[in-house]
Amino acid sequence: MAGETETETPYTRDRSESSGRLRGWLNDRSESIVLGYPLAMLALFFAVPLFLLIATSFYPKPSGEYYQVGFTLEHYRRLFTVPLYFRRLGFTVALSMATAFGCLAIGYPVAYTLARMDSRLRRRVYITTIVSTMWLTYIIRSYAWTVILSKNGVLNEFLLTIGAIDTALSLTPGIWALAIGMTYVFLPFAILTLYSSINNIDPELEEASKNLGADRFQTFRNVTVPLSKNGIYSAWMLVFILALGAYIVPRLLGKPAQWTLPVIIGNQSLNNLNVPFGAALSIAMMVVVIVILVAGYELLGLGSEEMAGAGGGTDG
Amino acid sequence: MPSTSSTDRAEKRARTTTPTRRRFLRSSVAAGTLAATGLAGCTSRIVGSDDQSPSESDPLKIGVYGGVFKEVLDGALVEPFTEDSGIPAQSEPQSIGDAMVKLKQAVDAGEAPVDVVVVAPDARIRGTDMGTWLNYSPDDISRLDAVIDDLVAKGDQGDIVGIGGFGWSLNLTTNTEVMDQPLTSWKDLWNDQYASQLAANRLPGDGFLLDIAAHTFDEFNGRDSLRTKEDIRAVMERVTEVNPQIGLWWAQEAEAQQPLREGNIGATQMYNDVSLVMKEKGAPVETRFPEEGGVLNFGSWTIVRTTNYPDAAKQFVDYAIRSDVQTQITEQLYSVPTIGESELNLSDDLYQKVYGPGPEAAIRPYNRLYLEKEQWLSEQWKQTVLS
Amino acid sequence: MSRIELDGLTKVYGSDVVAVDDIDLTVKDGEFVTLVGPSGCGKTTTLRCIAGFETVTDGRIAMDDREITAEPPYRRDVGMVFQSFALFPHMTVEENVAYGMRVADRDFSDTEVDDRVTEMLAMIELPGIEERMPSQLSGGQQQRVALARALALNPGALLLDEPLASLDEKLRKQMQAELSRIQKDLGVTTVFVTHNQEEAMTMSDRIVVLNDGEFEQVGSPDTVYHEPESIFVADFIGKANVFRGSVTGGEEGVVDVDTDTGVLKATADDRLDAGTDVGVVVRPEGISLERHETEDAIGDGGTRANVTAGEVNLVQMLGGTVEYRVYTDAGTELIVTTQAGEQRATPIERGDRVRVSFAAERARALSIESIVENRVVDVRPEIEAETGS
Amino acid sequence: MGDDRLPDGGTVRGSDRERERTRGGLLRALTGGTVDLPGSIARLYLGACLAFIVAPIAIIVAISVTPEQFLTFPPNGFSLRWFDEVLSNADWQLALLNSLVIAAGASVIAASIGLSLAFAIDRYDVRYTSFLRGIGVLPILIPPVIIGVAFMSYFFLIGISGTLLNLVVAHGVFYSPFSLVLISTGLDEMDRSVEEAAMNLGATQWQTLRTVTFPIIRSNVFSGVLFAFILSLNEYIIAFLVSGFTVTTVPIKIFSSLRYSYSPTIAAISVLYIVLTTAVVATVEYYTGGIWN
Repeated sequence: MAGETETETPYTRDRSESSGRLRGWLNDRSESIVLGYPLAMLALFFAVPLFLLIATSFYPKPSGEYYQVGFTLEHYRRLFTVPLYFRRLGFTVALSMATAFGCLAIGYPVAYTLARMDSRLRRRVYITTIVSTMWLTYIIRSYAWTVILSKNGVLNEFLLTIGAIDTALSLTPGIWALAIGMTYVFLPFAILTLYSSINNIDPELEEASKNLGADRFQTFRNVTVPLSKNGIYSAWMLVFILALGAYIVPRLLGKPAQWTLPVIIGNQSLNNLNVPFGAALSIAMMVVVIVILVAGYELLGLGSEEMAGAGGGTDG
Repeated sequence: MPSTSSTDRAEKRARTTTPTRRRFLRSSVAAGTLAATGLAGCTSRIVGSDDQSPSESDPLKIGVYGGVFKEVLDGALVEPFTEDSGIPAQSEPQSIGDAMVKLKQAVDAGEAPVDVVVVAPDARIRGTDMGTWLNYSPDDISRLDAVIDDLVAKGDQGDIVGIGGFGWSLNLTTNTEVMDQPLTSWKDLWNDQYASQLAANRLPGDGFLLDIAAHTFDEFNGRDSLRTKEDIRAVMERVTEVNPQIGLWWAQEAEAQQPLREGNIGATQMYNDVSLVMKEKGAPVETRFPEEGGVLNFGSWTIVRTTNYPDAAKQFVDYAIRSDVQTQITEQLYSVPTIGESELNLSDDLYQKVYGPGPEAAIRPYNRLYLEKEQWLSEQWKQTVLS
Repeated sequence: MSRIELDGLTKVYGSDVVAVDDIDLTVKDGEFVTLVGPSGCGKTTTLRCIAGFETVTDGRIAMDDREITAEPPYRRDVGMVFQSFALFPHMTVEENVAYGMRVADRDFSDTEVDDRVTEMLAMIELPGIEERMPSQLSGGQQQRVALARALALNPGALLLDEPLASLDEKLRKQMQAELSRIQKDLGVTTVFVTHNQEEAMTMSDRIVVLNDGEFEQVGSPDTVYHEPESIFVADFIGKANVFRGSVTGGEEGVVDVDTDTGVLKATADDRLDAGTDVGVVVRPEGISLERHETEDAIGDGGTRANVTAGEVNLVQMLGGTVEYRVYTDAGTELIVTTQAGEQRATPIERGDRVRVSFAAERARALSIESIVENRVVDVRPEIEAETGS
Repeated sequence: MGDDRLPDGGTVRGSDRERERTRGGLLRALTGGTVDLPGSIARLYLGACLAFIVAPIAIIVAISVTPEQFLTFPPNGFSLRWFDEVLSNADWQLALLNSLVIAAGASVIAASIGLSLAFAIDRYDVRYTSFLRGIGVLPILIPPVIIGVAFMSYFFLIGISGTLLNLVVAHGVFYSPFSLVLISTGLDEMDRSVEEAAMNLGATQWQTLRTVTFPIIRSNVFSGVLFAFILSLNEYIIAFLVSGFTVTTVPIKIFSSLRYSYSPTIAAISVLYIVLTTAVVATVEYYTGGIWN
């Protein structure tokens, strides 16, 4: 057999250095390009603006005027001394977390079912539907929910008809409308993220688990969920972050007491032209969020896995 | 013309604040970005070019509200202006209230994304303080005399900062399918029989609830009750009492219009012009000038300091106060005209609709208050009224 | 085919984790060499260094006379079969096998590619599965396709990274044979990594036993099995009974070792001084069992120097052999295997008293310094699991 | 199974899974491969979730055909005038075109940053991995309002303002963390030995990336592109701030008209978007043989 393969058609590799010059060049420099390009983009179009932002948060802002270059700790002092802002920050974080958990609770079963769906056509229809909701502007989606939740809305009419309530509930604007609206607009992000992740899990693993005597819930908890841990964290994090930045939905579906920090930041920056204070608020928010994300990362043990993975393929 | 010299200086300053360093940065970064994205945007206008006239490719840009507003202004003002003067002009729809940051930054950078913009009084005052607007001589506006006196905003030396373009009255508008009777008094906002049924603007400087309370209740003394923080606090205390009635705090008109139309709220503070348009389009709403007077404010045409076309811009402002233009805008938008009644050709009915009891009966808000004490006010407001 | 030379190969992870410590090895042209050792011994790292997936910390790697130490993986002429098979899940079998030809700098015509794929699938005896996706294949099929893929371009050497580890027992046996056949047919130089000593024994020309990044022993399967140079090797390759003790004396390559079981005579390669701690290693098949019906004298001298008594705990039929577990009176457990065909008058059964003996030639005394814990008998758990089922 | 059965540390992540795959295969054969997942409660829950997703769409479709000048539900008739308005009005067309061009450009930038950074973090023996990851995720942690102001100041400083390019870059950088996170997740979850297999078979790094890695993490990459695209399309505040006054996108146009109520054109645009999405997703699925499979 060996002789046969070596006679006429030599199925061997050509080891000569004939590769295209550009390709060779790219390969030689791939590391610096792959790392250099994103870093350059981020440095140029993010680090510098961020630095400006940080600097701005120390600029004085006289009443009625625009900010001036200078140095003051006034904005940070205000941030820490007026309880309003930290209260709002707390509310924003809590709302965003709740939204993220809500999206996981609703999104996981949906994503799971999609990933385990036998019919390709049905899966495509469902996914397309879910994706298409993302294309609706936040304004119109918020409006759709006011149609459903308002006093003369669809939900109230339904509840009144079946006699579940006597008088119409006033749901919007309000905390429930806000929670529902936030969950709604960010749910597709969770579903798609989770779907990609669950799809990578071999269904046979679950069957193996069941075969070993685990019931459906145990399988789910012990096999499926741990294996999609990365996906769960990613989905949670994406929704959490998106929810933190939400501006339109809280404005349209929440009461003033439920407006999130970005609404206040927007108000400070756009209406009061107090960009430095807006910047200070943003930086405070950023710090809190980073702490939460890092804590979550560590808590889920993703950090330690990362450490192990960093060694690459060692067997030592 | 001694009064124009300061203007000229300002213009010159604006045009020469483009040091080479920035040029360098500009070109290198732009080149890098272009290379990185492979996408070419339209080039920005670079200040420093010779003063020339607006062209088809670079028309005079007019910043206005969008939607119906822009449609009407295009038909009644911008297009006729171009026809009349031969100067190409184009309206740019903007959320003007939010745009001051942008304008300020642009002007500081020596650029003029728009040349003329219509702004509410608070923004006009703010822009004046920040040096956003072009100050120019009253002699440049031929029809100045027609404008109601206090609607011409002037600088320290008598030069012009802004000229009233049209006004709006903040009234009470009621969904008559929900409520038997339209609300007719600001006091109704304090009436607890309307628990959660009403709506109001959430921004102190847009809803003017402080002005309204100070003019409505006998214990206060109009604008004089809004001079000191202590007095303001007392008024605010009173304003806080509207909270049980307010089921919806809105920031932009449209946010209140839908719930009002659908009866999710019974009545709201609402602009007279917007309400009349709503009614005309079939919404079951009635608007009333409250007994105590609607809150009357005017939008001013202001010229952006860094404009390349100050002359064309002034011509445009002059055109905007022509009586036929004012009449048309009033007819179509139900806004309040800014030139004297004698100059206009309004039907009695229309006059009645837009003026109600007349400008003298209106509450003229203390606009400056909302700027001078804005931080304190916004914090107090969020902590008391909106809590 | 090619010769592989490792010269002082060293791989250090981070600053102080030494995975491979200064090893020298020459794999001859067409030779089948197996690297065997426990997890973390450095065998996979060695293989990955040869494939180019790890940057070598020190030393050099050469194929024939060409140094490839710094070559990227894609310029090395080695085919590799991965533990997970690493079939491209988004490609058909044909695309998988043809991949090397498709990405090669030189152009293969479609006919050439088709022919080669057909040829390779014939070689692995899975003709006609070109259009299947990897997910539609069984583990054994995937394994063979991975092999076909690795060999499609006639590499100078074949690297096998525990390719059989994920197969079930029966399939594994089958694939061992298959792999050996193909390797011999093609005469391809092969480096095989496994932690399964049995695989190493059955398939290799030479075995390299690694421990902690260093070579413990290199030699033919027979040498390594019968003449282990360390307790570790004895322990790792095959089953072994180990009696701990210390040397009390001896002569002519035979030493006396004082153990819990008494003084045992064992062969020793090196001169072991009196007092040295040693382990006496006896393979299970080196021990004889006799039913111990009477309490007659233990030890009849001569070759049967090493005798003790105990009770049979377990009897297992393992196809051709029978395995006994004997709990000796001295308190240790021994494994003893005998040929199944070795008929006795009355079979030895569980609970029987037996006499256990082995010749000094079958016992090797090895210095114990490398053994830390007192594992008297090490039964590889996997073997237990496999044979027990 | 004892410790010895664990994969040699040197083998790739996922090898465990691969091993399980074989076992599972046998088990699957034994059990007849039935998937008995959603019980009736699960099915009910799922139905409720889908209703939750679909209900608002139904409402929007309904209100898009209202003959009235306001958003009205239920609609008092049927009219396509608002579709006509969107499709025939040059301003809307321009806004729509701008939005799509910006979203396309931004998603390309976001994906390219996310992809290359995810690879750099994952692939190379880069120190400071978590630092890089942190840097990569940072942009999205700043509230849009304020990053918008920062971008605006910066663009004025470097002298590019009021162009589509501003928005493309701003959105591209701002939404790049989504690509990064999604692609990193994909890389974490994929069996890395296939890449080594490809290189072992003679593929250069670039070929490996193109023919093996990318196809495998395609749904992650595509999700990242899609997220950036959609978020950019919907984004108001950054766009508003960096657009100068001259570039109008759909959200800017909607916001600028808020004084005179929500026009049903918004609903019409939304429905057009839905149609467009369906078409795009269907086409992409058709030509790629399934993004989400």
